[in-house]
Amino acid sequence: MGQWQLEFESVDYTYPGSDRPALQALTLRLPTSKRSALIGQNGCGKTTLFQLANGLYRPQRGKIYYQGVPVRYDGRSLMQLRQAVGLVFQNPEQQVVAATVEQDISYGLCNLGLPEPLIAERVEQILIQFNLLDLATTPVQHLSLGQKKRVSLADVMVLQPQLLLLDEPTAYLDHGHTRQFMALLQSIHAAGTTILLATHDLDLVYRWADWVFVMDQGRLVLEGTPQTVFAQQSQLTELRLEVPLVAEVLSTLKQFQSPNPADGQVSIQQLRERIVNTFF
Amino acid sequence: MGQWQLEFESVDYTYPGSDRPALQALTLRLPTSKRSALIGQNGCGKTTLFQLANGLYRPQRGKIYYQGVPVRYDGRSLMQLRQAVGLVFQNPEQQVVAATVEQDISYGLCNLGLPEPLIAERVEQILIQFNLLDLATTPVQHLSLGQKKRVSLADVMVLQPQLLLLDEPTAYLDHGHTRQFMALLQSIHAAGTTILLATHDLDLVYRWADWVFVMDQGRLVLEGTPQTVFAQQSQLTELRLEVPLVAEVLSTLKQFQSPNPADGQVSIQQLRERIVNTFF
Amino acid sequence: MRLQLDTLAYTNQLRDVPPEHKLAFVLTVLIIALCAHPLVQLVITLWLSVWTVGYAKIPLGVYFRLLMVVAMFWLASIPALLINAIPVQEISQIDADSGFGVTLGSLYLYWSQSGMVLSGQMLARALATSACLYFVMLTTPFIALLRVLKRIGLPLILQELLLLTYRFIFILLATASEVRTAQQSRNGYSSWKQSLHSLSLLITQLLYRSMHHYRQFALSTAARGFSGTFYVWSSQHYHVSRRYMLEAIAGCVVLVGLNSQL
Amino acid sequence: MRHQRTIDLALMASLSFYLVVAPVPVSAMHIAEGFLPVQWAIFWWIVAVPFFLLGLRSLVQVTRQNPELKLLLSLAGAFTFVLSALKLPSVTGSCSHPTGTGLGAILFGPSVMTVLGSIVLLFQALLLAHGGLTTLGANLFSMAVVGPFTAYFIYHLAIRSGNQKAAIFLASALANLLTYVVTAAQLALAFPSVTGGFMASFLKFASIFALTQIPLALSEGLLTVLVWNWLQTYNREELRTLKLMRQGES
Repeated sequence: MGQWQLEFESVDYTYPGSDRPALQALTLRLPTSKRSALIGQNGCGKTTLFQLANGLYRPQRGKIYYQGVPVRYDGRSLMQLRQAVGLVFQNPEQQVVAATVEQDISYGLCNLGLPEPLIAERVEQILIQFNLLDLATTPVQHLSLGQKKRVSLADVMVLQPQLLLLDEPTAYLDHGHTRQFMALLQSIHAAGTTILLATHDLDLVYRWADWVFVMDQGRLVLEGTPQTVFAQQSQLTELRLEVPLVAEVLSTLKQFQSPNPADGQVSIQQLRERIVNTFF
Repeated sequence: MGQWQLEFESVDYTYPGSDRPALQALTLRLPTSKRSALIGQNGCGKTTLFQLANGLYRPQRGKIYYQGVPVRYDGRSLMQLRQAVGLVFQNPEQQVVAATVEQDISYGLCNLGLPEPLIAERVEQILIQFNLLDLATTPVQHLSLGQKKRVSLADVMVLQPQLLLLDEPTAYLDHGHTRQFMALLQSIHAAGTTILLATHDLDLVYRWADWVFVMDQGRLVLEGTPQTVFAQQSQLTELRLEVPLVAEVLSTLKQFQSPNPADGQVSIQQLRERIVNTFF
Repeated sequence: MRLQLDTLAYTNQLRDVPPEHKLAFVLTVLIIALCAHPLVQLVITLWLSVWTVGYAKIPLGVYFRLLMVVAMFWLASIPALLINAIPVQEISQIDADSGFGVTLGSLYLYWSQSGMVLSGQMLARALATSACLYFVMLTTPFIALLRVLKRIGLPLILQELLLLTYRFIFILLATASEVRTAQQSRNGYSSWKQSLHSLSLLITQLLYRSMHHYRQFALSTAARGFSGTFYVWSSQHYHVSRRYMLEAIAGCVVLVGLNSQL
Repeated sequence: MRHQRTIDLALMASLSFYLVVAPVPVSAMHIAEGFLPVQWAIFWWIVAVPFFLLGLRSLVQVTRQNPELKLLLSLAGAFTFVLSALKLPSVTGSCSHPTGTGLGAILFGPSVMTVLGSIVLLFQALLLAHGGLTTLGANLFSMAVVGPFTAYFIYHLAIRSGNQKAAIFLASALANLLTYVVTAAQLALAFPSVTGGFMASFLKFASIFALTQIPLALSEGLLTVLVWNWLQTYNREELRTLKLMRQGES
């Protein structure tokens, strides 16, 4: 396995009928087997990047490589690409297409033309893994949002992708469900899947990701470990992104653990004020 | 003006065809002119509470008082109630339905049967206040999410409500837009409007709210100032709500600022660990 | 968004009985009902009500409300069957048919005896066949019905359209009810003119959303390797009930026997 | 004699009362399950099926070229279902449901609408208990064949006058009206009067429905014009996409 799961090389993409490019000379390398996060303002090009990575659109300029090999757009190659690169959409209502949970999970397998016993086996496995067995024959309209999000992840994981792309998986979820969802992601990553997650929740990014990409207006403007990225305070502010509170607290704490306790006393006071005032 | 803007007195509500009550003997008093926040898991009854407060449903048992007067459900009284209690929905897609921004903002005024010059005047005022003047004649489907959220707030504020109810206003918004939206809310509150905001963002609640309500399974289980509510760590964990990071940091900092610096050194280390490990 | 009848179909006590059995049973009863004497039709109504309310545990209130729909339609149409008008000079022709009547100018309006018999027959048949329909729709989820239809050779394109339409109905119903609620919260349906205006906005929004969903679903199904047909797999966990089969067969035999006696 | 007169008066009074307040069913235009004798139920199935198959053939052609359109067609079907489940305010204050056949025929084309209309009728029977299965053939003919084709032809006839609003209004109002006329005719054919036969019976059924249907037809006409205005002004792109569905129409 190479170092890069997925590479974009100066990729341009403009939606038909739009005058503003969604991606502009985007160059981005996604490290294999890592947990990467993608952040940026609404409209920075995250969703477009995902859809290009899955072969739903074709770059108008530039190249995309999957595991070092250029992506090809004939039917067979696309089928393979889409099986290898799983894409979980932001809104599960727009992804769950069949009428019951097990039907929806089987959809991707049926498209691959697998024999029925194999489909049955893999659907059941994933139902168990995702704790969805009791809901197998439940009509989709009876599921809660948290359950629908779990189904939309199972939909994709049943295809055993090597790379998993997730668009805002935790929006609208409460803490309990977010935690449950992240635990599921953790086990998926532990089993060897590369993950790229787009989100606005910077605290989550800081605590979860191995590598962070920051996009703005269709370009990659910053990348690195969470520690290095979130240290670029001025650049982040310019991009209307905040330094996550947790990063700020930790960095201030570090200053505090200096040999001179008097400095610490001051910075604690500053930290308090900063925390209380950061919002307005 | 009385002390309570809105009172629920042992209100029950079960959706037709459902076997689980959405609200159960809910008693809740909303303080006038304050910024209150409502938190709880998905499905705890927040949305139902909002819709009852606006007169969209009728309680099956119990009473609702608005400014001390029991809510009545004839056409005229409802009209007044809905003008006084503005409701901003979670998803602006379901609220912003007219063809252009100005048409959508004028919708509520037209329904009140106001004369046209007055409508024009109030729409223009609100367009200026919400920095939407340039978008006045833009078709709503061309707006970004952040813009739609602003329009959905303008839709309601143009009716000059005394009480503003907001359901998850910052979900899916990036930090820049969240900040902008909260600044707008701040000016609305400063002008004398009572606000009740439901959200999963506990950091935001901690920093913004004067008063916090915690709901679970259709009941009010906890209320108080953010400081007192978020001090109930064990109860919150039971409800699958987390203590916001900021609250935890501040309370640890307080311990730290004790006369004995050695204690502090220990708790800082603990805090670091707590912060780093809190996620998994 | 849920529909109560759909929810019952998926939660009732007979959901585990194989849908093929239920359909075969109901079709047999339906054919008997269409051809039988009104008394037999009344027996059928009662018997199937026992199945629906007693065995499947459909709430009596819901079942009664459905039967009321039948009664309403019947009420709406009986005046046309019961009341006849003829020129006064032809009264003698309808002597036997006329219950009582009034003369209005040159017309004679009267209460028709044969119409009464006819409407009685109509009600008996309508109740019996409706009881059959309600039994199927209240005890069998649509997805199970679709699988039976698939097995008896429903064209593929219809299978696909029915499956997708079923799913999308609930998405769009939820949208419509959300938009309507939001409109109501701004006093949207307070007068006739406002209602029509609000409804036109709602429908436009619904169409716009349908198209938006189309684009999104086209992408999300392609991302999962859409191959040209919407084909899905589902498991089947039914168990055959001897007791129900026996009652069904015995009951049908009794009905046919009863009908030949009348 | 005096006694007879009292009965007559009472009868007249109750009849007028019935006509004014009669709770005409919400789904007045669907013939409910079991209301047609078996031979008529079969007859209407035989009449409706060829139209259905023709519509289906054009759908198969369109979707063979572009399989994704199955999603669009299903969404259009779901849209029509939801449309027909909305409460339509009538000028008289009573409420009923729009048929949606006029708007559907203009947006999706009449033969596509025949198939979609049939699917909608099936779901209305199964999910809402509106209409029935044995009477599905008859309802299919009135709602999914006569309604859409009337709307389509009236629209194309009236559009020549150059007034599109009038064309839309006429098409949807008349499609609604004609649907109920056909329903009345179907009932009259099944239940002709002892005296006066089909015509007498038809007039009776038609006048019962006319009470609620004429105001509703007017409301539906107005509503469709309003919707069309919004679509024309702000949703041109959506209208273009919808044209994809109609490639199979000749």
